[in-house]
Amino acid sequence: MSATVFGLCGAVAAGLGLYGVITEAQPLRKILAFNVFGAGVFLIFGVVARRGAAAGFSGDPVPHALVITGMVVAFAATAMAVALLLRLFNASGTATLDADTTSAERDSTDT
Amino acid sequence: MSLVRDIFTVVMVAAGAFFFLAGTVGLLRFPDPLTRLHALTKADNLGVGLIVLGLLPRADGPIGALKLIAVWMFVQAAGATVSQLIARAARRGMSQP
Amino acid sequence: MGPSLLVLSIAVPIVGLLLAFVVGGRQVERIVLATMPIGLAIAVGVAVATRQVDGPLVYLLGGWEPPLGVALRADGLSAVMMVTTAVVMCAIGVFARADFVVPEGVAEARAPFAFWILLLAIWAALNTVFLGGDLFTLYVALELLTFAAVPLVSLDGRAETLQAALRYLLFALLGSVLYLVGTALLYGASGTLDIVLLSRLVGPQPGTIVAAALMTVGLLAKTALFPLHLWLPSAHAGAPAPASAVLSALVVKGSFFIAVRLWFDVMPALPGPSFVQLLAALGAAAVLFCSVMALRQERLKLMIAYSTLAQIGYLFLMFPLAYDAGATHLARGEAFTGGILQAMSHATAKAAMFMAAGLIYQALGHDRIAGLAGVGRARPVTLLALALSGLALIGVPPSGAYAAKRLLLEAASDTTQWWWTVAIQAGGALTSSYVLLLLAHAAGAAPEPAKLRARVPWTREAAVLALALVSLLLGFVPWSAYFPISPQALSNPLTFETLSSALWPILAGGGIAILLGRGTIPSAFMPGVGVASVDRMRRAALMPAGWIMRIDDALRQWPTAVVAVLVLATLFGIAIAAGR
Amino acid sequence: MTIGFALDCGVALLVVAVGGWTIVARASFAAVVGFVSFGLLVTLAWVRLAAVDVALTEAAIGSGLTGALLLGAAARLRGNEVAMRAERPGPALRIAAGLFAATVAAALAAAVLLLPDPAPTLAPAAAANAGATGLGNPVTNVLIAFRAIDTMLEKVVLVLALVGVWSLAADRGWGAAPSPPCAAGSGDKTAFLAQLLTPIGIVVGIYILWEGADNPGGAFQGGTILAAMWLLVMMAGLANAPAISRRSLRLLLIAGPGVFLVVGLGGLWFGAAFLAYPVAHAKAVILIIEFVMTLTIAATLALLLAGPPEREASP
Amino acid sequence: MRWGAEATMAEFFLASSGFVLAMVAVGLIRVLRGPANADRMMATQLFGTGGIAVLLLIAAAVDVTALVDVALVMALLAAFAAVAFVIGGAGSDAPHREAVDRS
Repeated sequence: MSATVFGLCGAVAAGLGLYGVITEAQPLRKILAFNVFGAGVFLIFGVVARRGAAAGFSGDPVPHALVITGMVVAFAATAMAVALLLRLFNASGTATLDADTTSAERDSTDT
Repeated sequence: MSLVRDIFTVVMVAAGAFFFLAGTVGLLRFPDPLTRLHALTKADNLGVGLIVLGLLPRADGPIGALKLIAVWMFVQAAGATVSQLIARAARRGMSQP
Repeated sequence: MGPSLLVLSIAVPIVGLLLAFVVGGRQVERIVLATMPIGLAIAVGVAVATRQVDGPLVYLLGGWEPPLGVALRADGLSAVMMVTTAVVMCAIGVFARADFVVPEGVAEARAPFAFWILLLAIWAALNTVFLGGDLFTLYVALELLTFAAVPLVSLDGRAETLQAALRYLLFALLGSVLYLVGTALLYGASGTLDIVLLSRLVGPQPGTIVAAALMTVGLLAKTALFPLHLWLPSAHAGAPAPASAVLSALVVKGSFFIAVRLWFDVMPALPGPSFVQLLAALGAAAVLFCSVMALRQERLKLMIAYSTLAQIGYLFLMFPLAYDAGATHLARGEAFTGGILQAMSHATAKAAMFMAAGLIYQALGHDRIAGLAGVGRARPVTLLALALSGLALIGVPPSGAYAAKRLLLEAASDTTQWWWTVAIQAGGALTSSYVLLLLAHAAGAAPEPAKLRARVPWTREAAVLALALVSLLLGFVPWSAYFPISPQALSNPLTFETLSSALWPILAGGGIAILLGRGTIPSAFMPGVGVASVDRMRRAALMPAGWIMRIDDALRQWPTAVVAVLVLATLFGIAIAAGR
Repeated sequence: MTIGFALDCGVALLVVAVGGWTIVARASFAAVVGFVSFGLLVTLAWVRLAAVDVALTEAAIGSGLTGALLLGAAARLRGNEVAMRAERPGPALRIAAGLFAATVAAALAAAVLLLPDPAPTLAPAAAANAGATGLGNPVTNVLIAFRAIDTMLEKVVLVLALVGVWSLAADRGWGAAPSPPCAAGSGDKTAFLAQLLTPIGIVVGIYILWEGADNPGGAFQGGTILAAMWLLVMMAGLANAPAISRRSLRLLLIAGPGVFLVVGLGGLWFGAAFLAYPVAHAKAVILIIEFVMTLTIAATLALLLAGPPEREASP
Repeated sequence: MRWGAEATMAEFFLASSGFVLAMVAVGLIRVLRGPANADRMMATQLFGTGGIAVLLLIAAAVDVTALVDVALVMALLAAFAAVAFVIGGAGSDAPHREAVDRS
């Protein structure tokens, strides 16, 4: 019962994150939105685990382990994205994803 | 014995919760960041302190009690230092909207 | 011995990369190059071993049985993909030595250090993808692949490659998270993520359908199937040549492979006819749009990158052809074999092509297609390699692409889906068009001899040529040993009939190239008659091409692309549900 | 359990509200601060889901390190913000985005509601096989034994992420030390905090690692705490980041996956299986792996946050 | 009888944790809205105290001592995140910003 509440919460958080991934203009905000999305997905794992409580365990340990692995990977991805973003910002003065590559090339030859 | 212990716990936890209420009221009512910070840190730190105190008799042996005290000390140390940092940042005028 | 090879195929590249990381300096390259032949031997060993046993080779990691533990499994499919990967890796390794040297006077340099380590990491990740028997292990492998691939894009540190890398990383992450949701739901429904166990448990429950739709779209985003391709052209075109080769040839195949596993092994009975048609429709759209885009590119590397997109589309044509309408499930048969062969031959041909492009860039100092004239005289072997890889890509017998096409066409006529016959033939013609356009420019005589920038060690050209030849000769391999097809299905690729039938798409491609190709075609290649009428037709043909370019531009905007991801997820869900 | 259920609903609502706020907030800085709070709320959600191991991880990583990483980035990117506001997609696209994001959320919610009952679970299998490792924490068992391959690959992912971050260095900066933001001028308060927190933090980190054998905790959570402490020391200006060309550092960074591989290949060599532990000494071997992994994780995470090498190499 | 008292205590702890959580939530809304960034920073402070109180109370309610460890980690890393904030906002990243201003 209460596990399901968090499942719904996870689904909504995932939806919110997805919305942010699309509409945020700043890459940093996109990265943030990804993390919200990811947190929602992990919560769905959490519900699956909680519902599988058995054998004296308060939850199925396998999804818990998967989530922990997933969190590490998500952190590594965030770190790499942030590093790329900062480097891009230092190199070009702006940090955007949607300038056309050809125009970006033109810019870099101009300066 | 356990009744006395439980009453002590209830009183302390309730008092702690009250300080959280006070802190939040202060946060809502005070006019500028510095006073808000003041209200928040004082009240909340007291709140945690009282709750820890209330939970101590129920702690799981000496190690459990030690952990609880450690949590409280962390909150104290970190809270005091962090709020000083925040206050300085506020004074420096990092207040873009 | 056989099963242990599965573990070693993953462990050896990892040991190599960790060693290289610690030792550093000039030893990085040596350690990686020393690992490569071992990896190749292991892959060949796995391929031999899979033929000797009935069913897949299985290795239980730590001795734990699924569902609690994780198994590695190698079937014919994994084996051939492993060997392909190993061959391409070795060629790239030989080729890249000259690009990534540590300059004199420093102990260690950034680009070589990163490149060699990431190259081995890609290998380890791909082997895990090919062997992993558990959907979550495949997720970790996919992430490993992404983390190794993204930094390769921005090795030169220019702003636009950094941007391309960031876009690639974020879009790939979106794909991974969508895939991850699917695994959560599948675990919730079945209590296991093991492929074999799962295949017995999945049914058309709502949760499974949602999971399938989200996982599929996530994998397609990572594979860059049109219209989810925003990240690929800039990423693949901006990377250094050996990196482009590995990205285009191998990395996108990783997520494609998992999609194949998912649909053919985990849930073959789940897709309905509408889902498979939808998937192939996306593929056909990719072939059309991205081939036209390839024709309209100014730069060689961008043309090749768009060609990759078109070829990725081609891979997805196998789904409706492999769909057994009677039994309502996807079956491993001729069409399946054709699709995998196509993936392998594209891997080899495209790696060769990107590396040839790298040699050309090095020779001329630019890669503008219009300025390629004269490169043939200056670098005949490079041009030969480019031509051979182009022919292999087109599917001239006896190339792997030819065999693939033959199998796919046969399946299309067997299942009476004439429209996919048209799509396959059109795909061949479109491929020929940009390859011919490219070769016409490169083979043209220059007004003055091209100025060469640098000498090229012969090993580089040899590596490219060898890879192109591998792709061109793939049709001779007895594939029936690894795939469930009859030995006769691919007999004798070099008859007069097959050769002449291969000619038609090339001729059609020539016509398309003349109509749509960017810039003026060297006049020697124009038919002498009716230049004016060709001009008029060209103007008419360029209008839809302009539309295609504009659509492509719009689709390569981030918000549009991500909305497209969600639209496709919804469509997939509906199509799967409707198919029940 | 009605009070508990109400509490759950409250936590869930707050998670959604704060998560939504981080998406819609105008200022990036505010959004990032909101994200840190979001992480702490998600930690509470994990606590309510009785997943203490995950809660520890989320507290350490989700709000702690990720928060620090994003806060630092937001500060550096402040100049970017105004320029980017104009690039927000138009209303039509936003509506489409909202619509389809809502569709996906609804599909996920439906899938969650329709999960089978009784739920399939591997908990009994995990309990039945727990004896093979001698550890009492089932999650650690899964991570280190049953699904050890995932954990090993994940450690390789961390190394690769670090190679990726380093690859963003300038060519002449290669081999130098990264320069994380450092409180050079901002006084001794940070230094004081670092001096106070670090030793206790290290004790807590090791304690969490130690607990992980039989209780919630483990290498990853302990390593994260150690990483945070190291960063704190670096940020307070008490110690410099190490040069990335240092052999000892490199060794530390691969020790975790390295030991894992050595043990794994040892299992292969001595007949059992790759990543099978010697039956008699399973617990000892696992504890050694965990300890080494903790150190590697701490170093890797700290350096991931510290960014690419920047300073000129010191002679 | 003793069991009944324990159950009542558990409910009391849960209720108080809910109350503190509500206080934290209200405070959170206040500080996140700003206007100053210093206000927003107080969010970490708020969770550094309130969130930990909630956790300790839940730990007491469900009698899982390991949750105290979570509180410990949370306190430690909340402090760390706040330091990162202050240093990131006011520390030595100045050269980066100057470079941006020039361009």
